[in-house]
Amino acid sequence: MNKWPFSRRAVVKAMLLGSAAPWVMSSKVFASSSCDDHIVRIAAIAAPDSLNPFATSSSFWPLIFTYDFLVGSDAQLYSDRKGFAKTWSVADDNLTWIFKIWPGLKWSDGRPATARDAAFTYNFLLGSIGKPDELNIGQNSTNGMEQIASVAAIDDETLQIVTKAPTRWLIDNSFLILPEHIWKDISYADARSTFRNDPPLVGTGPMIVREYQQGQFVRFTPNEYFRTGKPATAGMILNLFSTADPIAQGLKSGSLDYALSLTAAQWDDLSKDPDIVVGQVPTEQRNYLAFNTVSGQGKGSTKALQDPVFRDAIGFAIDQKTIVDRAFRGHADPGAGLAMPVAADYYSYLSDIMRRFDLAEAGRRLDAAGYRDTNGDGVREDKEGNSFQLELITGTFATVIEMPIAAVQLVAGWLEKLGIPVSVTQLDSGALTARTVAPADGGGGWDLLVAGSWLSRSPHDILALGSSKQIGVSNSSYWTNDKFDGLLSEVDRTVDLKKSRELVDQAARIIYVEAPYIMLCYPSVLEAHRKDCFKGWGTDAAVSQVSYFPFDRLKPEPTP
Amino acid sequence: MNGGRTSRHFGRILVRAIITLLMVAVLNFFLFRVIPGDPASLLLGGARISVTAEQMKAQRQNWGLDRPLFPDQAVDYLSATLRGDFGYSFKFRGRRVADLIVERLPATIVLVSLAQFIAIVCGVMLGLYAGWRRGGAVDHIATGASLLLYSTPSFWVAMILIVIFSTALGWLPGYGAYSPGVSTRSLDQVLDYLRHLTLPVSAVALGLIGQYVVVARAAMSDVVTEDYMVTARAKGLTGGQMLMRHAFRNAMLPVVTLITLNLGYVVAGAITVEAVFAWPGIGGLTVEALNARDYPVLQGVFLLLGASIVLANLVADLAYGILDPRVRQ
Amino acid sequence: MSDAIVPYSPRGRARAIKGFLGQFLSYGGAQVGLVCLVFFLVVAAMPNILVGPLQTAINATGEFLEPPSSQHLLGTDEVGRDVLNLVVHGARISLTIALLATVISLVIGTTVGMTAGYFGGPVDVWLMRLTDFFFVVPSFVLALVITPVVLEVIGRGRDILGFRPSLFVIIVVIGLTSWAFVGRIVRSQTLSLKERTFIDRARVAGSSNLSIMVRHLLPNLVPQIAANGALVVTGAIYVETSLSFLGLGDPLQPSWGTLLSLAQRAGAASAGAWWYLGAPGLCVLTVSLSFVLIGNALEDTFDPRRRVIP
Amino acid sequence: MTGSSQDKAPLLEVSGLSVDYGLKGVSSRAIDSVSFALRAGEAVGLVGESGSGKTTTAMAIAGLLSPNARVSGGQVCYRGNRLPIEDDAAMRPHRWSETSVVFQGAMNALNPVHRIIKQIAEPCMLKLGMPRGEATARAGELLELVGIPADRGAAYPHELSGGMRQRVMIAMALACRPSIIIGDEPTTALDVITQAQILKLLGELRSQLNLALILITHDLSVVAESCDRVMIMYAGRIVEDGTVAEIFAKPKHPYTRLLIDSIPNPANGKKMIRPIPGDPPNLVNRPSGCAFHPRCPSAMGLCATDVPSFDKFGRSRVACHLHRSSQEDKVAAHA
Amino acid sequence: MPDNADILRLESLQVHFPIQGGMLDRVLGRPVRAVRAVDGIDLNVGRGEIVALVGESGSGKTTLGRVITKLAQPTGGRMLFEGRDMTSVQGSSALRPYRHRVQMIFQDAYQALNPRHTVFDIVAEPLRSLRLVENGTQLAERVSEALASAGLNPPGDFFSRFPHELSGGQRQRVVIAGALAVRPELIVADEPVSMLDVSIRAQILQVLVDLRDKHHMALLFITHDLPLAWLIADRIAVLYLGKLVEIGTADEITFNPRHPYTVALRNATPQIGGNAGRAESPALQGEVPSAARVPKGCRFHPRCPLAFDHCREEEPPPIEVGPQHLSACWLANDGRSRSS
Repeated sequence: MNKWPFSRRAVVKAMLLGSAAPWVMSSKVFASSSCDDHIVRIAAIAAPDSLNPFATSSSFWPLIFTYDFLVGSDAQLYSDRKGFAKTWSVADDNLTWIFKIWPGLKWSDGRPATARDAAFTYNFLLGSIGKPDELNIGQNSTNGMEQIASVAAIDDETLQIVTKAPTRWLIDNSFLILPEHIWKDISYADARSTFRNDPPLVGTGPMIVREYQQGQFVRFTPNEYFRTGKPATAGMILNLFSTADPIAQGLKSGSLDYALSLTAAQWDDLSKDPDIVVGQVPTEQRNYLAFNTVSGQGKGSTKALQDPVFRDAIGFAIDQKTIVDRAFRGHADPGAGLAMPVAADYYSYLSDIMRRFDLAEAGRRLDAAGYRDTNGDGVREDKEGNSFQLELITGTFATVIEMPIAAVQLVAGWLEKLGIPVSVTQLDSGALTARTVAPADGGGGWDLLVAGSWLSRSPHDILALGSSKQIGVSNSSYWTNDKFDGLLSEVDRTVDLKKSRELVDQAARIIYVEAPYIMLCYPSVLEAHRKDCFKGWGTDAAVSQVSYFPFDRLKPEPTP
Repeated sequence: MNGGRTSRHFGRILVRAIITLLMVAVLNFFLFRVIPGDPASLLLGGARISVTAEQMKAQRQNWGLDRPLFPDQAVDYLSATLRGDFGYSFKFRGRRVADLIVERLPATIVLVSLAQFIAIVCGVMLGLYAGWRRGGAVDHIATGASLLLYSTPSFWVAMILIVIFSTALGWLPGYGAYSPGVSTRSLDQVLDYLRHLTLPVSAVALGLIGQYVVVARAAMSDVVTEDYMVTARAKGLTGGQMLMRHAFRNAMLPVVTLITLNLGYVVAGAITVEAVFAWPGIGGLTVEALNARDYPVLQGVFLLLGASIVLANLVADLAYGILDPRVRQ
Repeated sequence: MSDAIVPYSPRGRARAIKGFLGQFLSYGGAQVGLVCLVFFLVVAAMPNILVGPLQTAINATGEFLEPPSSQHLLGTDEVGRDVLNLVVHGARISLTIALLATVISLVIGTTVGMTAGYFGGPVDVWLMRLTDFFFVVPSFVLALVITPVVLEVIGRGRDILGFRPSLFVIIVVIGLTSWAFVGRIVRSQTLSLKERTFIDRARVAGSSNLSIMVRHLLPNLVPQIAANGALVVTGAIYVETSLSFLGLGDPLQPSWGTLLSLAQRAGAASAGAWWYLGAPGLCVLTVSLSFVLIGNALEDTFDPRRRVIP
Repeated sequence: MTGSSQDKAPLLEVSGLSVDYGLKGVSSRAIDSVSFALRAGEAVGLVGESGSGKTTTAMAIAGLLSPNARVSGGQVCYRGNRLPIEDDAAMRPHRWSETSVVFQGAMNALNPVHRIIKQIAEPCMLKLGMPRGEATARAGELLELVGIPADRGAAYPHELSGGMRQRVMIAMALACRPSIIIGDEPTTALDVITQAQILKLLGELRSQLNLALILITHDLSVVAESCDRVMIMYAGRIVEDGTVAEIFAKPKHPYTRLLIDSIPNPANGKKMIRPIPGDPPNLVNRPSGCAFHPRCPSAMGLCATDVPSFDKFGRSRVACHLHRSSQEDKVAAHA
Repeated sequence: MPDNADILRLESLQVHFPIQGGMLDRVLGRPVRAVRAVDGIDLNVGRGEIVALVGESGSGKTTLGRVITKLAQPTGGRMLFEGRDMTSVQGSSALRPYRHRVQMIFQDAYQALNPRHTVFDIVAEPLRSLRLVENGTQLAERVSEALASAGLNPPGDFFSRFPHELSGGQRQRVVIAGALAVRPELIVADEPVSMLDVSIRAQILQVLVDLRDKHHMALLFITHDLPLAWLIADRIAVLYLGKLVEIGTADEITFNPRHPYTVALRNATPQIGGNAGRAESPALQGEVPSAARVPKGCRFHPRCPLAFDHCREEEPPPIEVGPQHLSACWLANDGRSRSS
C-alpha cells in the first residue's frame, strides 16, 4: 500500500503520455495530407437519399459529375460544359429535333455510349406516363414529357425527338442520360422506389461515383473515357454534412479543397485566410412570401388573403433591400419578379410597376381597401370585421438554401407595424412540405408562407410558381389565373427565345400585380476553395442547378 | 426452495421487461398512425408532386394501409417487427430500415462504449475513493469538478472542445469519423479514426464521469456508515482490506445498476454530441429522419432504443440479483 | 372541514421551518446555488427593464458578429442582435420551460408513485409498468419524436397562457416524459413510509385513504420530492436545451438552447465567435449547477448521512 | 467460580477511563472515570439505560471508538500492557485476537453480500495467516461449535433467522481465539426462547474456552442469570459494582434498587410496580453532582452539588452519598 | 366473566395471507399457499378487563391486534364487538363508530408519530377524522384532557412540539393520548413498552393500569414478556404459531402452566430472583417454524419435549384444566406438562 502508489502513478503517466503521442504529434500530418494524393476534396450540406435519379432529386450533386444532360442550359452557354449531345438542331416545323451524340463516346465501363442510350432514357420516362408507378418524383421525371410525341435513335450518333408543339424544353431540361445496359431490366416500380443505383456507377461524366456512404461521403474516380480525356486529378471526394461548421473547419485545416454552403459568418472569416479564395454564386433560388389564396378547402384565416389589393398593399411593406442586407448580409439580390437574375434571358427588374418600400403607403392602401383598424386597438380588421391574426409558416424545403430566420423576423415585424399581427411557426422540411401540399392532399390552413424554391432557369420553371398544374408542388400560393396558364402553355410551345422572353415578361407582370407572392430575394451560394493543392479553379460561376462545377479542369499544383 | 425463489425473481423481471417492450412496440405502432397527414402521401415521396387517386390507392394497398388498423395492421406490424423487418425508409428510398440502422450502429457503439469505458474507469474509481476518504482533498476536487460536469450539456462541452482543440489549436479534427480520402493504408486509417474519435469520446465521457463520481461517492458514503464496516474494523482489518473486501462490493451495487442502465442509453445517449461532431451514428440518422419525416426509420430507431434500454434494465436487475443475494427474495 | 376552526399555533411549524432554513443555508453549496438562482430569476422577471425589448432583425442594434465591446457587452449575433439582450430574454424562456415542465413532472410522478406505493396490488403493478415504460424510453428521444408531431397538431393556434404554442408543447412534452424517475423514487419512499406505523395510527384514527395520502404521506415525501425536483429541473433544462439545439425550439422566442442552435447554424464555432456560443452555454451551466447544488443541500439537510458535497 | 477467578491477575484493567464526543464543536462526555478490572473467565454484566455509556465503554475497550470520540483520560491495560486505544492503526493488531465483539443487530453487522463461512474465515486468514482452505475448515468447526451445521456456511446472512445470525456472530468472534468477548446487547432483538439459547451457548463457550465475557445489556434479569458480576451505569459513570447475588439481594444505590423494583418478578409475587420518575439524562445536559439526584427519592442537598466518590464495600463498590465508607475502608481498598 | 359483559368476542378468527406465487405458478395452476398468521382463535375480552396476549415473534399476536383494530381483514371466523358482527365492515366512514370505541397503542412511538405533525395535530387527528368535536375550543379541550391523562403536564407546553423534540417516554405518552382522545372502550396495546428504557416502562404501565381503573377501559395487551403480562393482566392468552395454546388468569398461567410451550416460555424468561419455582429443564430447541409451513397435528410437536405419536396426528382442542383455564395439549390434564 505504501510502496505502490508511486510506481502505479508512474505507469499510468507513461500510459497516458504514450497514448497521447500519436494524436498530438501527427496533428500536422492530418492537416496537410490531402495535397499529395491529388484527390480533390469538396464538401457541401447535402444528404442524397439514393443515387437513383428517377426516385429523388436530392442526389443531384454526386450524379451531375457522373451523368450528362442531353443538352442542358450550361451547355448552351459554355463550350467546355457540353452534355451528351455535341450538337443539336431543330427542323423548320419547330417540332423535329436532331441531336448528334459525340462520336466515339464511351461509358465509363468502356462500352460505347450512343443515341440509343439517350432514347432509352427518354422512352423509359415516356412509357411510365399514366402507369401507377409513373416516374414523376425524381430528377428525371415525366414533368414536361407530355410535350413529346416520339423519341428514336436514327443511328448510334443521331437522336431524333419529335414534339407535339414547338418548345425549347428539350434543350432546357435537366434529365440525366443513363446507360441502357444497366437500366434496361429495371421495372417502373423499382425505378420509382427501391432501386438504389448503388455504386460503382457507369456514366459519361468526368467523375464517376465509386463509393457512397450514406450521410458521410461520395468518392469519385476520374472517367478514363471522358469525352475530352481523363481528368488530371486522381479523383474526388464529396463530403456530406448537415451543418456548415465542419465545412469551414475543413477548409481552414486544409482537409478540404472546395466547399459550398458556407454561412456568411464563415465566409467573412475565411476571406481573411491567404490560402483561401471565397466566392459567391447567384443561384436559381427565389425566396418569397406567399399568400394562401385558395378560397375553398385549405383556406387561410381571412378572406383578405384572396384579395389582390390586400396582397399588393402588403407588398409595399416589404423592404427587399433590408432583407438582403440584414438577413443575407448582402449575399443575395433583392427580389422583384418571377425571373431570377441568373436567368439573364428572362430577368427583368419590372421597374415600371415595382412597389417601393413605404409602410405609410401600404397603410393607406389597406385603409382604402377597407382593411382599417376601426376599434382603435392597433390591429386592423378584415371586411368581415375580424381582427387580423395571421399565421406565418416558414422553414427550408429540402435541397434549397436555408431560409434565415432573420428574414422572417423582418417580414413579421413590418406586418406588425402595419397593424397585422403575425404568429410565426418554424417547421422542419418534412412538416413544411406536409403543410404546403395541395389542399386536396391535406395542405393549406396557413395564411402566409416564407420559403424558397430552387428550380431551373428554363422559362417553364420560372413560371412554375403560378402554374395551376403545380399547385402544392411549385405553386405554393395555390394561386391560379387562366391568362397566366395560357401564357405558360404558350411558352412551353415556343422555341424562339425572343418570343419566349416576351411571354415570360407578360406572365411575370400578371403575377406581380396579382401578388400571390412577394419576391424577397434571390440568394447566392457561398463557396470557397484552397489555393495550395490544385490550380485551374477559374472564376466562372461554380454552382448551378443545371450543371456542375467543372472540377474536371483542375490540375494538381506541383508539390514543392 | 431457494432455487425456486430465485428463478421466480428472474422470471418476474423477464415478464416485466417483455411487457415494457410490448408497450414500446404499441406506442411505435400508433406513433406512425397518429401523425397528421396520410401516410400514403408521405410514402409518395415528400409529396411535392401531384399524385393521382389511383397512385394513392396503389400505395395504400402496397403498404397495407387500406386494411383495418386493428387487428390486421397491428398484427402485421408486430409480426414484421418480430422478424426484424422494420420496413423501408421513406427518405432513403428503397433502403431497408434495418440496414440503415445496422450501417450506423457501429459508429455509435464505438463512440459511446469507449466513452462509457473511460468514464466508468475514471469516474467510478474517483467517486469511490472520494466517498471512502470523505472530506479529503481528492473528495473536494472530484466532487466540485463532477458537479460542474454533471450540470453541463454534453453538446456544449463538444462545441467548446471543438473551439479549443480544433479551431484554435488545430490539434484534433472536430467533425466526421475520418479525414476525407485518407490513404487506405490500414495503420493510417486506424490512427485517423482514433484521432477523429478523441473529441467526441471526450465530450460524452466528461458528462458521464460527473454522473459516475456523484453516484459512486454517494454509494460509498452510505456503505462506510454501515454496521458491517464496524464489524470489519473490529476484526482488525486494515483500511485497504476494509475497502476492498467489504466496502467495494457493497458500494458497487448501485453503481453497477447505473452503469448497466447507462449502457442502455448507448444508442440514445449521444444524439446531440453526434450532431455536433457530424459523427455518422444513430444520432445523426435520428435527426435526419426527424427532419425528413422518415417515420419507418424513426420507428426502427425508437424500437431499438427501447429494446436496448429494456435489455439494459433486465441486465441491471439480473446483475443486482447476482451481486446482492438479498434481492432474490 | 374541521381544520378551519382549530385554534392553530404556528409556533412549532415556524420554528421547524426556521431550523430547516438555518441548516439549509449553512451549506456553502446552497448559498452559491441560491444566489445564482435568484440572480437569474430576477433577470428572467424583468428582461425588458434590464435590456429593453427582445431584439429581432428589425430592431437589431449592432453589426454582424461583433466581439464584446462596451456597446455590446456580450457581442452580437449573426444578424447584429445584442447577445446580452438575447441571453437575458432567453433566461425567461429557459427558466419558464424548465420550471413548468418540472412542476408537471413532479405532479405526475408524485401522484403516480404515491398511488402505486400506497395501494399496492394490481394498481401498483400497472402503474409501475407505465412508469417502466416512461423510464425505459429516454425522455429526450421521446420528446424528440413527439414534439414535432404535437406541434403539427396543435401548433396552429394562438398563444396558450401567453406562450407561443411551440414553447407550450415543449413544456408539456418535457413534463410528460420526465416524471418516471420521480415516480419510482416516490413509490419506493411511499413503500417505506407505509411501513411506518403512523400510517396505521392514522387509519385507526379514522382517516380516509385520501386524507392519509395528503396529510401523512405527502408531507413526508416533500424532502425526496424537493431534492429530486431540483435534479428534475436540471434534467428539464438539459432536455429543453438539447431539443432546441436540434432545431425544435422556437426561434422567435429564443431559449438558451435555441441560441446555441442558432449559433451553431451560423457557424459561430468555426468563425471563432466564442461569445455567441459561450454566453448561453455558461448560463445553462450556471443554472443547472445552481439547481444541483440546491438539490444536494436539500438532500443533505433532510438526511445528513447522504451529503454529496463535503 | 467467582472465588477462583479472584486469585488470578486481572486480564483487563480499566482505570479512570473518560471519553468525550465532539459534536459540531460541542464536546460532551460519554463516559467519565470508568474503572474496573476483568479476570480471565469472568462474566461481567454492564447494565444501563440507553445513553448511559455502556456501549462507549465497550467500544473503548475494543479500540473501536468512532473518529469523533476522544479518550480524555485514563487507560486500558490488557494483561498489564497499556492498549493504544486512541490510535486506530496501532490498535489494529489487538483487535479480534484479544477482544472480539458480538454486535447487537447481527443482520446489519454481517456483510450482506458474502456467505457467512467466508466472513468467519476472513479473520482467520487475515489475522492468523491461515491459508484459505484451512481457514474455511476452521470456520466450519466454529459453526459446529455454535450449533450450526457446517454446510449452512454457504448461506447468506439474510437467509438465516435472527438467532442463527447471532450464532454466526459468536462463531466469528471466536475465530482468533480471543480471551475476552464483549457482547453488545447480543440478545436484545431476539425472542425469549432464542435469547435463552444464545445465553446458554455463551455460558457454555465461556467455561469451555475460559473466556472472559462483558455482557452489555439494559436488562437486569439477563445479567442475573448469566453473569458473575454486574456493573450498573448511569449517565456515563459506574454507580454500583458487585456480585450478582449481592446486588440483587441488597442493592445499595437507589437507582439500582429502583431498577430492580421496576422489573416485574413473579418469583417474589409482588404485583406492585414503582415507576422511577423523570427521564434519563442526556449527555449534553448532565445534572450536576450525582447525575441521578433529580430522580432519586432519597436525594439530599449534597447530591445536587457533590459527585459521590466510588467507594468500596467488601467486594462491591458504590457511588452514592448515602453509602460513604469510612476513611479506613478507603485505605484498605487501595492497599 | 359472563358473556353479556364481553366487549369483544373472537370466534375461530382466521387470517391467512396468500403467498405471492410467480406467474409460472399461476399459469400451472399450482395451489396457492398461505401464511397462516392467525389460524382460528377464540377469545373474549370483558369490559374493563385487561387481557394479555403472549407469544414470540411469528405467533400471530400482532396480526391479531391489527385485525381487532381493523388494520387487517380476517379471512375466516367472526369478530363481534358488543355483540355486533364487525368481521366484514370496511371503509373509513363505515368504520367510524367502531374506531370511536376501539383504539390502538403502538410499539414504536417513534414510528407511530408522523414526524411532520405537531403533538396537537397528532392527538387531534382522531377527533377530527371521526368528527367528534364541534369547534376549536372543544378540540383544544379534548386534546388537553387526553395529554393530561397520558401524563403530559401541562398539556399546553406540548401542543406545538414535534415528535423529535420529545423523549422516548413522552412520545409513547403522546401515542397513548392519541388513543385516549376519543375515549374508547377498548384499547389494543401492541408491545407498548418494549422499546422503552426500563426506568420508563413502569411509568407507562402505570398510565395504562390507571385507565382501566378510572375509565373502566378494556385493554388487550400484546407482549412477548410473560412476567410483564402477569404484572398487568387479569388474564393471559399464550399464542403459538397462530393459535391459542393456553389461556387463563394471570396467576394460573404464571404459576400453574399446563401447556409445554407456556412452560418453556416461562423457563426461558430470565428472572432476577434466580430459578425459584422453575425446574431445571433443558432450553427449548430450534425456532418457531414459518407460519407458511404449519406442522401437522399439534403445531408445537416438533419442538415439544413431551410429544408422542398422537400429537403428530391430531391437533389438540382446548381442554378445560381449571376455572377459566384452557390448555390445548393432549397432556394438559396429565400433570406431566406441568413444569416437568
